[in-house]
Amino acid sequence: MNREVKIKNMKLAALNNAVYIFGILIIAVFSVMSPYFFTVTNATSILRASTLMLSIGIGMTFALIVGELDLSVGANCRFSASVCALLMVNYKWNPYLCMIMMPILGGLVGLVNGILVTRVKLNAWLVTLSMKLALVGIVVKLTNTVAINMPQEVLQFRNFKIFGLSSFIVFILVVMLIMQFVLKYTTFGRKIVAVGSNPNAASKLGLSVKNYKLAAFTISGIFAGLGGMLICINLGSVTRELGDGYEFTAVAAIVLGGVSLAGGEGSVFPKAFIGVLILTMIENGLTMIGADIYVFQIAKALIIFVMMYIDSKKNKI
Amino acid sequence: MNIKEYFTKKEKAFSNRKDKNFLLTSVILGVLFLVAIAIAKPQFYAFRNLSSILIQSSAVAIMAAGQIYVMVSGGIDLSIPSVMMLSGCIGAYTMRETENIMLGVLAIMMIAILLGLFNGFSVAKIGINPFVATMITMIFSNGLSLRVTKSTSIPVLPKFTELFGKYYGPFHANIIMMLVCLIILQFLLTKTAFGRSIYAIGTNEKTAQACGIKTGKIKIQVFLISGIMAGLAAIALTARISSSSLSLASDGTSLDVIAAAIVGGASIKGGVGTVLGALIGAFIINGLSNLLVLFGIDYYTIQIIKGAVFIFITWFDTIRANARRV
Amino acid sequence: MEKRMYFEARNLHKYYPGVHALNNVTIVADKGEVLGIIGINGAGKSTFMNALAGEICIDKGTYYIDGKETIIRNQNDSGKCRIALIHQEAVVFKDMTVAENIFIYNLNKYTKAGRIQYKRLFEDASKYLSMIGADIDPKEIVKNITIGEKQMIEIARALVRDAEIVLFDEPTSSLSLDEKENLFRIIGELKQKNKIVMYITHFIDEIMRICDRTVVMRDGCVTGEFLNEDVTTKELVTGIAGQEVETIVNATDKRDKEIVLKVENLNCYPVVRNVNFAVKKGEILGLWGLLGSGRTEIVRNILALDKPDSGIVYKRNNKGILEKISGHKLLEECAYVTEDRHLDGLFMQMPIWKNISMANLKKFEHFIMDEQKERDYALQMINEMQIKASDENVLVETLSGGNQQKVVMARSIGKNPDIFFIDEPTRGVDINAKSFIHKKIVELAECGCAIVMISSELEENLNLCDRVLIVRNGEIVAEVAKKDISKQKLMDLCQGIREEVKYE
Amino acid sequence: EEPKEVTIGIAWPSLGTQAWSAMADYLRWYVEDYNAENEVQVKLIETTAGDDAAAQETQIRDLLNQDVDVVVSGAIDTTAIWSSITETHDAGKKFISFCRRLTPGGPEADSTVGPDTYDTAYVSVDAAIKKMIADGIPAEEIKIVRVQGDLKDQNAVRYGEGCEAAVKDNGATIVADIECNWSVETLMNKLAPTLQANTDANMIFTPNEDLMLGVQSVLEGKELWKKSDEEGHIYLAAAGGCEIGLNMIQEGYLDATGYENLPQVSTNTVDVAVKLALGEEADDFFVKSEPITQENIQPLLDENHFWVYDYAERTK
Ligand SMILES: Nc1ncnc2c1ncn2[C@@H]1O[C@H](COP(=O)(O)OP(=O)(O)OP(=O)(O)O)[C@@H](O)[C@H]1O
Ligand SMILES: Nc1ncnc2c1ncn2[C@@H]1O[C@H](COP(=O)(O)OP(=O)(O)OP(=O)(O)O)[C@@H](O)[C@H]1O
Ligand SMILES: [Mg+2]
Ligand SMILES: [Mg+2]
Repeated sequence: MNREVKIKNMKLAALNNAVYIFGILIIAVFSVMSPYFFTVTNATSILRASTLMLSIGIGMTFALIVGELDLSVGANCRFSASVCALLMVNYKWNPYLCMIMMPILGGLVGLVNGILVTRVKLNAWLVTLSMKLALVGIVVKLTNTVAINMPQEVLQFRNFKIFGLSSFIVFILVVMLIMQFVLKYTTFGRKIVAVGSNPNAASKLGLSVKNYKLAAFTISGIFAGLGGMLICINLGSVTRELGDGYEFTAVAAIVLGGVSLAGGEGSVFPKAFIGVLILTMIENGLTMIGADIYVFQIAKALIIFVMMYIDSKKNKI
Repeated sequence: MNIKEYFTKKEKAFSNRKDKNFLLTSVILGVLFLVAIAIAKPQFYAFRNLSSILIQSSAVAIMAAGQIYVMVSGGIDLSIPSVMMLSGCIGAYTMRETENIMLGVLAIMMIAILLGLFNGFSVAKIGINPFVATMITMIFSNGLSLRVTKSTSIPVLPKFTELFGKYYGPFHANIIMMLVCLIILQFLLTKTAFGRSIYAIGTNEKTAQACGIKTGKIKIQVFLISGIMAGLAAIALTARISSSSLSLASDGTSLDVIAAAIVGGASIKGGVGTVLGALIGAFIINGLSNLLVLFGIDYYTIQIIKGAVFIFITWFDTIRANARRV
Repeated sequence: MEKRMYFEARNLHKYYPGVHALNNVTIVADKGEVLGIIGINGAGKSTFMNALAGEICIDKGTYYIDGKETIIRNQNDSGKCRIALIHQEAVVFKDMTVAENIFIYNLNKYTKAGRIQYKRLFEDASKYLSMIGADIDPKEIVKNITIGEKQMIEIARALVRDAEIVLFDEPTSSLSLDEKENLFRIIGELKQKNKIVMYITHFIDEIMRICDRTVVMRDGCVTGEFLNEDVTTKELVTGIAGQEVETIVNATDKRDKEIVLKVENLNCYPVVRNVNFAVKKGEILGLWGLLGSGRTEIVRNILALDKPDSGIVYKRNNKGILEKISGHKLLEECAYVTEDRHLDGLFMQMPIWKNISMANLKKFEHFIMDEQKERDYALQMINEMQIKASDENVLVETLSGGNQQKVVMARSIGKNPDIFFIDEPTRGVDINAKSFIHKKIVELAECGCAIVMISSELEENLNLCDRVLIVRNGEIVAEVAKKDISKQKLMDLCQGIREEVKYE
Repeated sequence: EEPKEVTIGIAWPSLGTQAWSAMADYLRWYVEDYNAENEVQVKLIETTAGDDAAAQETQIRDLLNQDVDVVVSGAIDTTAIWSSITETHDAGKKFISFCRRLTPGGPEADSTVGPDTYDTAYVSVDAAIKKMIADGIPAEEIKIVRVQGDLKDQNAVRYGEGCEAAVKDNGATIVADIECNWSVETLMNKLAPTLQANTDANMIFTPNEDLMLGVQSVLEGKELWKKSDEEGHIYLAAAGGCEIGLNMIQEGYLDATGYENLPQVSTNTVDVAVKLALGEEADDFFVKSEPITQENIQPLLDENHFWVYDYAERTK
């Protein structure tokens, strides 16, 4: 009988680490299929490709942990980046100031979302969906959909390297660790987890559920704006389609990594990070082996499905 | 502050008065709004215009009805528009190859049902979160439609259009299809044990299970229904625009389907919502766009206004809920 | 002027739609006193405590603490008055560690340079936990601990806050015997330390044992107050129930009846091990064991609510032959009362009538749902069960704890099943209703229904069961026939003091 | 004689890109000028469908309800539009297909006006390949990474086809395809691995110039962002002729782009519409594209050939 218990525990342990196992599997498969996959250059380019989604994912993790969903992040990213870029390019504001303003503006949008959800007590999906509509509308009106090119001050961050990585990649990785610290080691972070874990209990104990939710929305907005900033550096311009559909991809990525949609459970590092990384790797690997563009999405869907299938097994044991 | 005064005020606070007042205000506001339109833009009420709004709402309303089922059961189906697109494309493809309408319709419904079942199994049997499960289906269907159509558009047979995309008397076939679907679905949801079970699952799945309700089976059925609705919407749409292509479902469509359901009173958390609400939601969305176009407002401004109006409507809904709750 | 007590709540009023939940309630208590509060379901006991804890705000009335008029409008006010409430359902955060749960208010104090010092936190948590005699690892995630342990967290939380007034809302309803003893010891210590303890319960013996004074409530009013020295159990019962309460005993003898349900080799490691038993027609079979012994899991595995690793279940079919049956099918045909009404017992956001008909939808479906019939049936049950609600449209979430339990029972009884699984049938139910529920159970058995009952109340097992199976660590270790059932025997067996009598 | 009035109803697919909003603006400006100079007065009614074919179908019906003389539509789905054409004709009105060649086999538009995206891509890629051959790279060693805009978008698909035709005609090869949904981030994320896997690729084609920004970012990361005359230059061809592309050509990075004279599309549309409304015959009208390269750009700049600068000036 003890043997059965042991086997069961082993299975559970394996399934609890399914993401990592799956990640290694993906690396192995793609490495076999393409000699260029398992190289330092490619690792760098995967990291670089994941920066925007990582930033949005960090913010989204806070929203999910507190038990809400922010569907405006993609539009918010485009909005904050566009507005600040306009100020920078057309109105000649200080580029550094404008860069810093991007996350701030994003945070403001998040704050509005949060106020509508917590104070006016509206459904978060609808609020953030409406916000998405409105923000895209505003951006199109403001920019006339012309791409805005960044000045040299912004671009220099791309060429400035730390440990062989562009500075903005290092920056987001450091920010990621800081946010994980906030979540794990500060009173604020723990109370966010508490609110998401059991909002009823939180309000019974006198934690201000509203305020922590508001904070989570604001953080989610800030990181959407930060994503805009990173893409400005990475890309050197703000173009149309920026952030389009990123809300869903980001949710998929971090849920893949193990952040719970029900709230309370999750971490920025490693969970959200791993999720984003795996999704980026799938895309990178498929591109590298030259997957037919017509089957690209089908393959992606199947890979995610297999992964969620394995993941679901752990709840059944 | 005098504590006693503070509390005596509250003593009188409870009653249903607020609810009644609220209903009255919203009805008056609504009527005023409609009258204002009648004065400013009488064209809005032209029969052709109203019928055109109805036609445009029909596909969204049909899909939103499916979405309502999923949402009442506590899930979400992001894949409805993509399934609609895929089944439409495969249907048109079949029709082109076989020259047979029945086979085409069959293909559409088969694909829609298959994908609905797939969603259902992923959620109910495998236990994948509905958000992610349907997203997988969404990506998959988008990819497969691309593969099938090779990004061209495929015309459907003229007879198909005649059957499902023409006027019967003053009513467009789409409108008739929408009304039939909605009546049946509304009936199923509110008047039968099956419908009651769906509400039960959305309110508390574990309790429903302990009550002996077959939650797994019902969830599969719910996703099946949303799949079928996607298929029916595909028939309505492909017949109306007489072809199938990747442009059947735009980003806007998926938002509209979810927004119609929520504006109509459903909640992501499950347990509330009616098919009728979805219909009204679809009308509001399309009627609003139509009205704003009549005023000559451009597309992107309409998007901004739309966002604001959605928020306003749910806000009204919240006030009502609060009024009920004292 | 007479000497003021340390704590006074005078003339409290609280209105809910259709209910005057607190009607001119005056309750006072002095330091070093354990005050019992007792009364039928829906009397307003929890409302009173929630008001003190600041979770709800009363509509009228005044509090005096230490002679000073005080306002309590929210949890902060309440915290400042050093009032702590131990809830009926433990209020904890399932994704966080035990230590974090205990110090959730005081995390700041453990923060140095913005960083929580977990080491110090865990050390202090162990200190408090050992103070109340709870053996819990402070690093454990709360998801993984038992209900009793969760309650310990709440008590520790009250200690951390150094509360002067400690409120307990039906704390023993999900505690094991040891845990109960431990709780009484803690209450004794609190009393020693000159704190005020207020204690809600439906168990008269607990009141008699630990309280100094008892307040009886009914329909929002205080209807009586006794000094425990001067009162007998019987007087108290009549005071609460308004009449004498009969003790229901299952007297009929139903041996040699046919087997209707048979479980073979049920395993779900590690909580259920090799379970074999059979239930006969018209029999009330008790499952008795310590808390966490796996009784609930056995039933859940039989009904396939959890996935068993192995095991076969047989049920008697129409032709009278035992036939293999799947858990899902069985669940449809039988009735099941779960132990945790919040988790899986009720549809909180639905009205009473929908809750009551939910297990039984087919019965009310004649092509369409017959809503009138459903409502009529619900009203009938509301009357019979004395559910305190103005009508059948009341949302279940606004009912008091005991009344919610009655709704759960009403639903299952209405299904009129052949086989009935009941997990803690009378948890949180007042003495009147308890007697009624017992009567119903016996009636069902007399009608030929096979009943599998899990109850942590000894009396219930003694009075109702035809046979008791003893569960220890997920295994059935002994079987006690009706004639052998005694308090001592059950106690000893479940703790493994007596020798095991293997069931064959 | 009374001045006549012509009502043109326009069903835009969406105005979410610079090209489309520019065409819309030029059309409106031209109508103003036109009304000032001519007796016939043109009135515009516009709708936008947000890339939703079904919405477009309803909007065209709405336009007909408002009694327009001519329907101008940039079809979202070039087959779905058939039913709208039939309906337009049934109502006795005229139909102009704007910027889209319709799928053959159904009812035909009375006129089609637009740039030819196939041609745009063709001339650009052709110019770039010719330059490579002139630089001494044999045709069979020319390996091209082709970026596809959005495979759901007919015009985008035709860019791809134009590119392919030019490649074939010159004897070069396409080694990899990237679909990016017009999203620069997606392009970036896919281009890096593609280049890694195809180290011999020496030319990249993007169907618009915004996407070149993503190419720039990726190439800079690999230290391959070189001017044409530098060692290790990867040849680049684009389509559009907007500011970004023109700048890149002047700086010497971009080798060729196909210039689309969009204002001409707009002005011709109005002319054709008026003709049709007055009962005259009108032919199809395609604005031919021309290749812009580092050699020929300067004189064109001098003679103010490019509309983007004019447009920027007017929308300031
Ligand atoms: N939020 C609410 N809305 C409406 N009515 C409520 C609400 N909360 C409690 N009530 C009503 O107030 C009355 C008192 O409830 P309370 O919970 O205090 O009873 P109780 O004495 O604790 O009963 P029990 O022994 O069953 O726990 C009940 O009739 C209940 O239905
Ligand atoms: N999902 C689970 N995974 C692992 N262990 C579990 C799980 N659920 C319960 N347990 C453990 O299994 C044991 C049996 O719990 P169970 O609730 O069945 O006890 P019980 O005898 O029914 O007690 P109660 O009186 O609380 O109902 C406990 O130790 C519990 O902690
Ligand atoms: Mg209570
Ligand atoms: Mg139990």
